[in-house]
Amino acid sequence: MMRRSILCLAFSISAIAGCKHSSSIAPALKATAAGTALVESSGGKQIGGTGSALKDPLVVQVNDDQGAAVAGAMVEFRGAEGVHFEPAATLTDSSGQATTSVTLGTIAGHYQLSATTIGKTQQVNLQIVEIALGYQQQLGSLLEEKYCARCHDSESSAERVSNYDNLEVKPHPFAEGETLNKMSDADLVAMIQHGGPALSKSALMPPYGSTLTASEVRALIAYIRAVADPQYQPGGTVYAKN
Amino acid sequence: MTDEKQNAILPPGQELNRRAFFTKIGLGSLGIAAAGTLGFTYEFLSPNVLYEPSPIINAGKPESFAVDSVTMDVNAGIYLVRAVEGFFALSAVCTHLGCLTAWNPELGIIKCPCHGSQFKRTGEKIEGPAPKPLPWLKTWVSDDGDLMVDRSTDIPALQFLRI
Amino acid sequence: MPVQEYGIVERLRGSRVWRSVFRSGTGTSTLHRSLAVQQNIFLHLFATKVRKRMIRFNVTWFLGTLTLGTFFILVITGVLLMLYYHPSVPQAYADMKDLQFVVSSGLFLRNLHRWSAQAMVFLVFAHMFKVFYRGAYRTPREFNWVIGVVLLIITLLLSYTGYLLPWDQLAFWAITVGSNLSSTVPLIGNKIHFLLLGGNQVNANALLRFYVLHCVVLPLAAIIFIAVHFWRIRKDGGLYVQQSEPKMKAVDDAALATTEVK
Amino acid sequence: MQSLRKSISSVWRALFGDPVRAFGVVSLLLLAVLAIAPAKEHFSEWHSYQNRYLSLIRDRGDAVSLRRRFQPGIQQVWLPQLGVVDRCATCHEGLTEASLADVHAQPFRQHPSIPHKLDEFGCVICHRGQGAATTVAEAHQSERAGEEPILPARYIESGCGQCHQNALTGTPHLNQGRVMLARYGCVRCHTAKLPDGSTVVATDDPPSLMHVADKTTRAWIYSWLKDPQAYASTATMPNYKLSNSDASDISAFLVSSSTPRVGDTAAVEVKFTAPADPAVGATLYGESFCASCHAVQNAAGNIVGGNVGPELTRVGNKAKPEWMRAWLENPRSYNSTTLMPHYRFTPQQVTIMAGFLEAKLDSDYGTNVHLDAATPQQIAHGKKLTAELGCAACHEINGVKKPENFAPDLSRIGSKALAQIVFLPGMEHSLPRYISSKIQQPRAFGPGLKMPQFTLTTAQTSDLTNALLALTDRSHTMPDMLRVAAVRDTNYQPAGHAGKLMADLACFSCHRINGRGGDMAPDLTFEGSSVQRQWLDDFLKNPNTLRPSLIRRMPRLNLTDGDRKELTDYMLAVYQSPAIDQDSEPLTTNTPAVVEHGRQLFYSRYACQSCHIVDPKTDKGYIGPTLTAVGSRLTPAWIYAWLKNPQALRPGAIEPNQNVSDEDARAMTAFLMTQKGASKQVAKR
Amino acid sequence: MSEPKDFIAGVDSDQRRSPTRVVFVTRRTSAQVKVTHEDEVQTFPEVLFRAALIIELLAVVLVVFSLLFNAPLEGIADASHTPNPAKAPWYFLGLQELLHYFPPVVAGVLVPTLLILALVVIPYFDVNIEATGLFLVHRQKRLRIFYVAAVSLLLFLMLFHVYVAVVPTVIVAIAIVIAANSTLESPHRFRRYLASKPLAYWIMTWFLFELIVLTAVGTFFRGPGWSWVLPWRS
Repeated sequence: MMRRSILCLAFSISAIAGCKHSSSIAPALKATAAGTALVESSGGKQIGGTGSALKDPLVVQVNDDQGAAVAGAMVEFRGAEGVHFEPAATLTDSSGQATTSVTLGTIAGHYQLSATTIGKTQQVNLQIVEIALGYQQQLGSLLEEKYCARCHDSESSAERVSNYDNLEVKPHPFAEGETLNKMSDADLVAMIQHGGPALSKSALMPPYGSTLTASEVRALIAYIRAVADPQYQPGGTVYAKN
Repeated sequence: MTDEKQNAILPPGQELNRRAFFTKIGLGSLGIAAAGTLGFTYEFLSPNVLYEPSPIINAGKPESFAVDSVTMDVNAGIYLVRAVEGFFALSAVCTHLGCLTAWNPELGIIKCPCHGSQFKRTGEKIEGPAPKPLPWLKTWVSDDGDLMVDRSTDIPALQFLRI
Repeated sequence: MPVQEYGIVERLRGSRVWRSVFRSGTGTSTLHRSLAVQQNIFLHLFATKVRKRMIRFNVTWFLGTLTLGTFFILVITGVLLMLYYHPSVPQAYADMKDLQFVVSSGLFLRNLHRWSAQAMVFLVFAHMFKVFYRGAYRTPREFNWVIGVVLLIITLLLSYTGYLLPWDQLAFWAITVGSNLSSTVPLIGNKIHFLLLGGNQVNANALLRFYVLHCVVLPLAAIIFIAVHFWRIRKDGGLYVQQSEPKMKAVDDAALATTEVK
Repeated sequence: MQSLRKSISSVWRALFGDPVRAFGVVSLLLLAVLAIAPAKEHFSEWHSYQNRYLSLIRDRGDAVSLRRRFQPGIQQVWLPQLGVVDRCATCHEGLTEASLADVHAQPFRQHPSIPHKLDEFGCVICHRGQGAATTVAEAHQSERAGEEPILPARYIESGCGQCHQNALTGTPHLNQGRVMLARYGCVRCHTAKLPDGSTVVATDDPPSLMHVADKTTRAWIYSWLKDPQAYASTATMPNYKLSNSDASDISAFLVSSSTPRVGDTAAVEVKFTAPADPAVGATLYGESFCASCHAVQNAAGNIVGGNVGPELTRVGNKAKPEWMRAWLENPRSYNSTTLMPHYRFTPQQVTIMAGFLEAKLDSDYGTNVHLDAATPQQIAHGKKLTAELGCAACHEINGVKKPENFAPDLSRIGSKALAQIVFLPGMEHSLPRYISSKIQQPRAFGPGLKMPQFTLTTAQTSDLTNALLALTDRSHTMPDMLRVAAVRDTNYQPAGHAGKLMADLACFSCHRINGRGGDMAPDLTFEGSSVQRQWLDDFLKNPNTLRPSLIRRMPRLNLTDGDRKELTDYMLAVYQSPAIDQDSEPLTTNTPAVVEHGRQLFYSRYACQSCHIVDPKTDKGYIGPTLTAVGSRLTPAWIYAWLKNPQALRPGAIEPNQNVSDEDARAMTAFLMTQKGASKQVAKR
Repeated sequence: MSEPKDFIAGVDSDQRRSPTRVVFVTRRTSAQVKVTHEDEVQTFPEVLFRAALIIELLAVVLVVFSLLFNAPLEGIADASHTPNPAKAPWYFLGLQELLHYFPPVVAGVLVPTLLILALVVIPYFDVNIEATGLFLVHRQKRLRIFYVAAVSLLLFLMLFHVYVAVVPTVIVAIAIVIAANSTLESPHRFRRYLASKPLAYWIMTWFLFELIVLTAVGTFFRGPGWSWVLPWRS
């Protein structure tokens, strides 16, 4: 009984506290140098499923005053709510870069991660954002990749060439929060299901109402909302003006 | 009375009052405990969860029922009737003593095998000891387009579900 | 107010119906009190009077009474638990979970049953040793001692059969290990094992058999033997009272003798 | 001692000296403790969660509707067919409340939208844990025999995989994991039975080693055995962490056991010498679209190309020139089941290609390998090792039998009881952790273990773990009606000479026909209804690009006219869709007005130019196939049917179904049929 | 209580400790019996009241215990996986401990059967009905028998490596030796006490000690594979 209630207590505390990792620094790890600036090298703004490891590692670089890379500086990574780093603390390599692989927490949404290095004079922080997608949003992301990205994503990849440049009326990238956040869910549904003309927009946007199911459309919208930058705030929706 | 004195364990004199008091406390709290235990037992005996099929039945697609047909779901104990006016669901449990009635397609009536009650397919009693007509059950169409019946909710008769 | 209540109670007790049920009533006279014991089917197992020395705590430590108390608790909680128990695989285990998680006070009753069972086994042993060290097993109480041994075995069997009922790992393997012992009995061991489990391994049959043993056969046996045990206490001259000084036998014997000659 | 006895007896006297007082005291005490039991019930964990939920919703805007839908007491989902009792919603009260999606305080957040109804499916089928429990510790973290703790969120797709044996759009990790399970050779050593009684079939194509000495040298085998990924980073062969002498012995055995196959190399010998210009080889490599299947590491270090065939970055280090020639000449002479098509290269092309490939050398690779001539003891030891390590589970090897039940059965690995697992010290006691650790560091679990080291990323390991976790007892024992069966490849075999040709050309490596084959290229099941004879013939002769946005393309197979005719005839005759009647609609004879109407519709109403090109001067869309010559390519009936409903003809087509009216479809068909394509040149980007 | 000089009760030694309805009176006196009343109380309410009280007290203790400690419940029975260690209920752990040393037919059948038989025959087999101290008569002879018995028992236990059973045996043996070297006139109360104990007492005490030690060992000190563990180190 006693033990059980302690267990419950411990669990609820850990659940509430969200596993604040006591940054398990190997005792052998010791900084041999210190920089003054911390810049993101790659791996930020990634999108992954909740609780899954991000595809690319997070790489940050420690620089000195002159902007030259500093090797052997200690970088610690932190993140709220169940984010896991492997390793959570590391030394920069010869090119001044510290690399860690990130596993996102189990709640969908934006994750603020921070990298910290002890600078020469003070602690230097760097904020990085990653986005975790829930089930519905992941489904939306798959649909986006299949049906939408060829026009709405201006970047070409090895697997998919972008059609963006060829369109007379430029589609809005899904991350374009300034525009898309202003559109209500109902507008987006109308747009996806009935094509551009439904909102007096370009007919180049075809209707997907007979191709996608209603739940797929909802999933797409959930994805659009998840990746919006600036972040989408539900509730205060303003109907888009032409 | 004489025994009191004889009883060496009990000290004599004014202790008697205090003893009566303690006796009352003892018997009183035992009484309360007994009453509480009864309540306790009542709580214990009423299950908090039931292992019974859900009262809500998914009867499948409305299209699968022919117009002007009566379909009996034996497991659920209901009739699904598609009349010209629309759908309705009827409890198949006789209002007399709870026997499961049967649809007689030749005569177009519902008959109870136990005591001979007969009902129209709208649930109205034709004859027999049944005190009430068969109740109409709440029906609706789910998001997935399935016909749903809630066996636990009666509705007034002649409320057809139009699809 | 209390006076009035008292009056009601008194009137009730004086009523014909009450008196038809409780013949004697509980007056404060010796006669009434004797009748109260004599005329009650359960209490008539006891003598109407006992020696005063006997009821001192040190004499028995009330171990027998306590054992009976655990038995009462076990019967009550056991009957209640039976209402939520299906002796089938794997439902039995699911029922344990239900008792633990969804039945109001189910966990409490199960705890009470389980711990009372353990307490009963312990108390039976303690009672036995106490009786032995007091020398209370000697003539003319030999047979009551034997009944006590039978009750010890019944208690152990009750506890053991009950052990399987939750159908958890603890139960399953304890019973597997325990029942395999019986098959080591020369010649008839395998037959005993087979009959006990209703098969060659601990499975649904075994669970049902243990359930019947635990809930019907053994409790009935226990009740009968407990009744005999109590009856014999009276018939063997009441509780045995040890002399504080072994050398003062004559005095005591005389006293006892005269007490009993009636 | 004495004082203790005294104090005990004084306490005793105080309580029991007067039995009546004792009676009062004890009865009160009994009442008190008996009252605690129901009180304890009232302060149970789930009660407090429900109270917290009520106070959480009290201040919200939609408090009234939330309060109305709130159900007090224990909430239970009972699935008798699966033997599941699920009471999670007792504490997780807000699971179906959309407005609680942003609530971070668990257990009150809304469950993400999924295709299943929560009150029909419950939680534990996907999330595991103990549904019967109503306390957090028991429900989430029980580890008793047969009980499992909650699955970490990243393995949740394994729950879908218990019923859904087919690939779902919403489960990319599970799908990927299942592909890997078949592709990385897991099921060559392990058995993984599926609920429908079939077993997971390996889809990798480990080469036969019966004639390996023809193909490569002992030194290369040695280097490969030591570290396959050093040769090709995409190699799926795992690392067996062999010692130098073991690798040497195995390589010696493999070479010595190899029988010659490429005996007629002399016949392949031709007079042509490879042209000095490597660009010629590169062009041929490009035109043959080798990159659709084979990858090469480019200067930037990126792997470019398909993963059907082996990576060719260092193929010059591996393949002997004469073997390479013979292989290019006809791969089936060495390996009759290879996925590689039999290109009809001319001898000169073979020389150019072989020269080009043999030049793909890494001069640093294997330089420090110095192997002494093998002794018979070494060869014998190599043979023993080969048998012990289970090499023959994947590769055909002369003199070594394919082992049976070489590794533990994985059919129900997803339900392995924690009590049966031996965890490493310090390891988290959970099944996913055990499985993923086993995949990542199999040798850490014991010195004698044979499982090799695979080179998998964390994400890949996680996907594979997902696929394995889906192989549960429940998936095997649930009623069939609850299962969604997998779509399995049929064993369709085209008949006749055309069938032989199609096998030789390995069409099924990329195309799917009648439920069999790869998914890299279009499904050809109804190709006969779709295309015109002349176009098909031309296409086989010189496969030009239909979809500019695609990287992978149809290779030119250098077919003879006869072979082409054979194939064309066969496809037009056999691969017909019953839904398309070429004669029903007189679609070919149309007035110019109708054509013009079709053009209008095409450009304005349906805005097809956003994805398709009809007039290369004005149109730019290149998501769909170029339509400049569509009138010579497709049949009008097909175009019409396609416009009406693309997904009906090709499930999963990305062109949206625009609900085109019959009239509009007819007009656009008429318009499209006028696009005969003056030039066959395709607009290139 | 009362003066014993008035009569001599010729009660059979068998019945000395038990109340009897027969009084034997010597010829030297008249057949007059002076009745000495011992204090008696009514069963109702005195005994029943106390019984009710003590049962109530027991209920209180058990209820509190049940509120504080939950009954154990492991995972569902799984015939394919034996937990390690698989333990019987605690009251059988002494037997299970014995099973560790002796073949099943000995520890599982012979020992319990003999135990039950021994318990049953105790009242009938009590040769020393006087219940006088074991060594108060024939001291030398009995001591010799005791030594032989003790040494052979210890050897037997050692032979089967039942060292846990040796400890209580030795303790009881020491107590018996002390008893043998004490008389009812010994200065120490404890020695007087030991000296007065009959054979049955010693056998039962040995049994009790063994029971406690074996059960405790089986319950607390046995871990996976029935190997030694320390309960506080888990």
